[in-house]
Amino acid sequence: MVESVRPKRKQPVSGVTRRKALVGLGGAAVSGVLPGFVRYAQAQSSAPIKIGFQVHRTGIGASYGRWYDRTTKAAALLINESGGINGRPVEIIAEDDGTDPKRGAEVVEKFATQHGADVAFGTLFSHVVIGSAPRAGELKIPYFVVSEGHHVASGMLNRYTLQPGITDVKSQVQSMAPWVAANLGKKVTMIYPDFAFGHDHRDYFSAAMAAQGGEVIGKIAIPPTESSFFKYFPKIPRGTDVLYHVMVGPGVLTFVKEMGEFFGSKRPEIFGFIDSLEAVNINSPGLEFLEGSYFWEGNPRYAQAQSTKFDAFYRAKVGVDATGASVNDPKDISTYAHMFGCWETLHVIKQGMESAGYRGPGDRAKLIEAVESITDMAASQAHPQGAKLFNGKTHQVFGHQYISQVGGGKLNVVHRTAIEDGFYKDEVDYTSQPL
Amino acid sequence: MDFGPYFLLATLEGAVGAAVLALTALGLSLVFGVMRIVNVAHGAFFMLGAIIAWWVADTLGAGPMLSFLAALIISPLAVGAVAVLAERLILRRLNYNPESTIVATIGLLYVIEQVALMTYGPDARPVVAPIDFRVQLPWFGYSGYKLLVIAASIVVMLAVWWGLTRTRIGLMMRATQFDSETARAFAIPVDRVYGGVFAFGAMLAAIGAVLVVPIQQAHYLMGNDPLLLSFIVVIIGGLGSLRGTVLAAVIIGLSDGIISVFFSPTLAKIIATLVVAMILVIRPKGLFGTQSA
Amino acid sequence: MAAMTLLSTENLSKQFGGLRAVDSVSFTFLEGEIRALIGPNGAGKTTFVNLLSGRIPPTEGRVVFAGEDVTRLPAHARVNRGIAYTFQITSVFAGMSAMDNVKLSAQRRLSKGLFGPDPALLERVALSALERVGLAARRDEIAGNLSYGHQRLLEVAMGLGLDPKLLILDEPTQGLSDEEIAVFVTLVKEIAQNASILLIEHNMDVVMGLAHTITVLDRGRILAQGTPDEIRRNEAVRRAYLGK
Amino acid sequence: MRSRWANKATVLHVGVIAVLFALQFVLPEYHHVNLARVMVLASFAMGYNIAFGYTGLLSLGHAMFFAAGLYAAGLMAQFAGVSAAGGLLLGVAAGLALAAAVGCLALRTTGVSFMIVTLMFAQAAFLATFYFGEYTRGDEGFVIPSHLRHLFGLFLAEPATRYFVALSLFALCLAISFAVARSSMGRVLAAIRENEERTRMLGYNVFLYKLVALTISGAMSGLVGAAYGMLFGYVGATFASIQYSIFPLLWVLMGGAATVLGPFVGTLLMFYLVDISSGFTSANMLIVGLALIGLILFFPKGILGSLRERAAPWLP
Repeated sequence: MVESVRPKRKQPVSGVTRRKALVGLGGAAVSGVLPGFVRYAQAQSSAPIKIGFQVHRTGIGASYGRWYDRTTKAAALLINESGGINGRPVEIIAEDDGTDPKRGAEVVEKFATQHGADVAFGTLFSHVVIGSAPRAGELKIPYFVVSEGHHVASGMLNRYTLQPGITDVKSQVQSMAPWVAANLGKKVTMIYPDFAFGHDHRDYFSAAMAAQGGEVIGKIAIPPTESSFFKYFPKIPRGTDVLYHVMVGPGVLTFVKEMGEFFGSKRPEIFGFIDSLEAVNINSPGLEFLEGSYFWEGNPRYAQAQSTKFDAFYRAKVGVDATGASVNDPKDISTYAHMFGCWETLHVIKQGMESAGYRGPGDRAKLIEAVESITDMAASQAHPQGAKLFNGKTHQVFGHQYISQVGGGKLNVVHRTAIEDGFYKDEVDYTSQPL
Repeated sequence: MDFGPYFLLATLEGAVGAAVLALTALGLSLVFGVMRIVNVAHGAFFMLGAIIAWWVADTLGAGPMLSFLAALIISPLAVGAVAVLAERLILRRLNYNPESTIVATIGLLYVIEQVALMTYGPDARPVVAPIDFRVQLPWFGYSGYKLLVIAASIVVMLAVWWGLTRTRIGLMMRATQFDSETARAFAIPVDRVYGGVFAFGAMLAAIGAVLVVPIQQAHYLMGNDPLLLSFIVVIIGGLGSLRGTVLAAVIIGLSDGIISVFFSPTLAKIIATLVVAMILVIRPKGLFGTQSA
Repeated sequence: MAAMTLLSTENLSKQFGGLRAVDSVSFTFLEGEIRALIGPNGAGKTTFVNLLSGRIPPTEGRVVFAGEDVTRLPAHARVNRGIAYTFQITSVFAGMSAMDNVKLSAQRRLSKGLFGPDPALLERVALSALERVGLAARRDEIAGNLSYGHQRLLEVAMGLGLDPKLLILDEPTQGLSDEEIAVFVTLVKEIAQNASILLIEHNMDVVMGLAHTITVLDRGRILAQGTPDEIRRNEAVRRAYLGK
Repeated sequence: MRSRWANKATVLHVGVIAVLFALQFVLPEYHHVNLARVMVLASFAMGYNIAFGYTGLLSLGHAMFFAAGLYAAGLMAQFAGVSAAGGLLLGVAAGLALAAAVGCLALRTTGVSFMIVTLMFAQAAFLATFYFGEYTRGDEGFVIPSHLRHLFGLFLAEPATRYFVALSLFALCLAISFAVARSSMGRVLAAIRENEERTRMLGYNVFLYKLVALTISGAMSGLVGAAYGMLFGYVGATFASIQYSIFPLLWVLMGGAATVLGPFVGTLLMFYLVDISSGFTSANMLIVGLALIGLILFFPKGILGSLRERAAPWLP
């Protein structure tokens, strides 16, 4: 089925222009002197498929970066063990983006022009994605992001940027509203960071709640750089049934603890997004107050009775135990709700490359078209989080979401949304843009 | 919540912030005042204090009170040792040139942050508070530990004040601050005073960090905000005025809490920031400054 | 030809906290004069000239220069009107060449509107100022590397570069050797042909040799005023100052 | 002697521009774009150098001037369809206006107080990008539509065009720095840096000179901010953060404060230090940190500053 072409001799993918010849000359002249000037051979059919992996190793995203890294390596290993892509091994070229949009763009450039990577992939934080995407589009290198931001589907980016591995925030938030309204209460107060990400939560959840006959009665935006939250709690209006919280950054433990100190035993229902507690043990001192509260999870951290064999397989391969911690260190908690996106995205890249008959950077446009034509993804080893539906026009995938309740020191899934719960009207048709 | 209790709550929160800020800023103020250098790595010392506190508590595994007390002793000492090393190996060789010191301490900041990331990791980790006591007021509950932080900070500051005004070492420090050339002429070992001041400043930051870690968790990037706030406090208070530093910390801590009552949070931060800037515009030497910058 | 009043003060006072450093001084200074201002340490001499040059604002009183009330003018504007001040503690720009130091003093008045001065003209003017103080050969030396005496001369050259109507010299001979002082005295006499000079000086030989008139300050007030001979004979001055 | 120095310096700077022009034909694609970026960032550093290096105004708020240009160009593109030429002009205007306004207030202070006041204003500007998140999308930022990234019909995302525009910007800022350093005004600025009071007593309105220097510096920063947005297509709050106030200070100090080419040398060095070290280790900040400490120990006045002191006194 997979056609493997292995020409015997090197051949440049595109024609050699005068400039490129000069470039090569200059490159050769300096490559011996400067380590940064090493010229990489053009991709050829016998060589590995190079996947540039933009990773948050330093900066505020480092907790996520570590686990994105592990998941990606595990997925690449699995793909290579089972024959690679089009018979060629996958090589992951990882580089730190410092969780910074400027450096992120530079790293994408480096993948495209220095390493001769076939595709770029990886990063989580939206500002890094948005800072890098224009460069990916200009360099015409497919850029697969695992960010859960709405930036891809909103139409802000370009045809070369895709998010096939994780549902976007608009869809996530919208699919939570019916359950929250039906089970927790209709009057919601939202506490969110005064970031674009927080504003997305505010806007999409408010709209979705209104559609359910509910109402968001309090909107409390926490400024960036805040490290103490107690003084904001009095702004929570009386009559709040549900407190909806989404925080990003290391301040979350403080947030929860102070919430506990503020409310004591008389608390409203609490519903939160796990984002802030990724890589944090739910049994950490100070988090006792979360007992009985609810969380959105992209993928349930604790193995559930109803978990699939695919999930078990995925856990084993990445090295995560049934509590979501590293098998080597039970104190090392994964970012389980998000990192599956890396695993699944790599498998989508594989699927796309194989159906496009991808041979090298000259086939990047074909790869984009091949991925755009994907629709259904069945739950499988390649998609352990569950079945998904990819929208080729908006470049965004839609999947199931989970709601878990904290109980007995675990997160127990109480609801799984239908994929359709997260659908919304297309806001862009990237396929109409030129490749 | 009614206005009165809300105001009380904001004031309490402001006071806790001020207590920690005052300690950190006091450390910076000493370094700034005596050595006339901008130590960009001061926040990194703060962070280092917090993660060492976590490490001590985690390694000891004793009860919360014992672990906390051990951290309160070990962490400042360790941070002070790092500071002495930095002072000897780097700052002294730069002859405390103000501009070179900025670059060198930025470098130091990067090194400390990266080492923290590689050893401690990117996650935020909590230390259990030594006392678990919630004060239930008629309108809201409040952490007993936070009240303890305020008290502890006052005790440390009184001790520093006593040390500076009533001991020989304090006298040498003040003499050096006043005029290092003359101090040298009076056989004060200025080099050693500099080393001591730099270490002591770092230790004060570390004490502030140990106090804050049960409230805020240790994280490798946690030093940036204390650094900025400390700078602001030192300048607003007036360079060289310890009393001014402490008062400015109280003013800034409290106003941060109280302004948040009246405005939306981010707007409150913008306003508070501009107010501080305007204070300096109107009083360029700070509220209690005698020396010019 | 009757001498015109160049500078006068009325009840000029400066209060520092509880100290009245300058106390209701009314003072008249004629065009073409070399005036020495003397007095014991702490008499308020430097404070007084700082009030004249505008470095500090007065608590009370007025300063009139060339018929214009300059009391409210900032220092730099007074310099532009012709009051030049050379510092008691040498403060040439140590990192620049001697030439650049003098150019700095001259270029503002030679500039027209937004444009800088004509470089050739500026060069000429600066060089002639350096020549007058005898530093032309050291034009390219970095000022900070010059000897102390030369730095003082450079200060004077900068004063000349300003082409002032009134040149205030604050203890110009302090720290100079006898030969250097002799050179200096000649120089001041020469300068006085084009500008009026107000001299604060401790060295009585210099004062007596140069000044047409001497004003004696004591505790912020004018104690006496007169020719060198009159001052030398003045009992009050002897008590307060010379007789120590 | 002077004029020979002047010629030597002119030849050097024209030569640098010529070499940078020639390099675009031989550089590998990756370094081609890197150099374009470095030239743009170095232009920002040169703008900073006017205030800090030449006038001695240690500002910790230049990110706000850069961001003013970036957002002026970006927001007007996003909401009013203004393309690159207009964007660049708006960038200059925004940087200039903000610097003049901030200068009027902040220049009442000196030394560390000035540092803190500029820091606070910049922090307020940074927070403002969040407060007006409805338009700016806060931290996330937004992409400038590519059809607006055209300058006189040239598409700025085209590598050769980008390089050329970056080089032009660089040459312009270099020329401004060179002119300021050489001008009689530059002499006054240097005098202010050395001894403010003495300069005042030579009849200069020190406040006004500082304001003009800061305004030029701010206008340059604004121009570069707008150019950065137009060349690389992204506008975000990161560029208004304290980090981007510290970077130009660091670049200038590394290369040599009050040297015309120092900002470029510092920016180039820091860029490749980060780039090369992060290619082989994730501990890149450790290497950068140690390199900074090492460099400043051996070159306390920055690379060109120390060179000027030791070997080449003619360097402007």
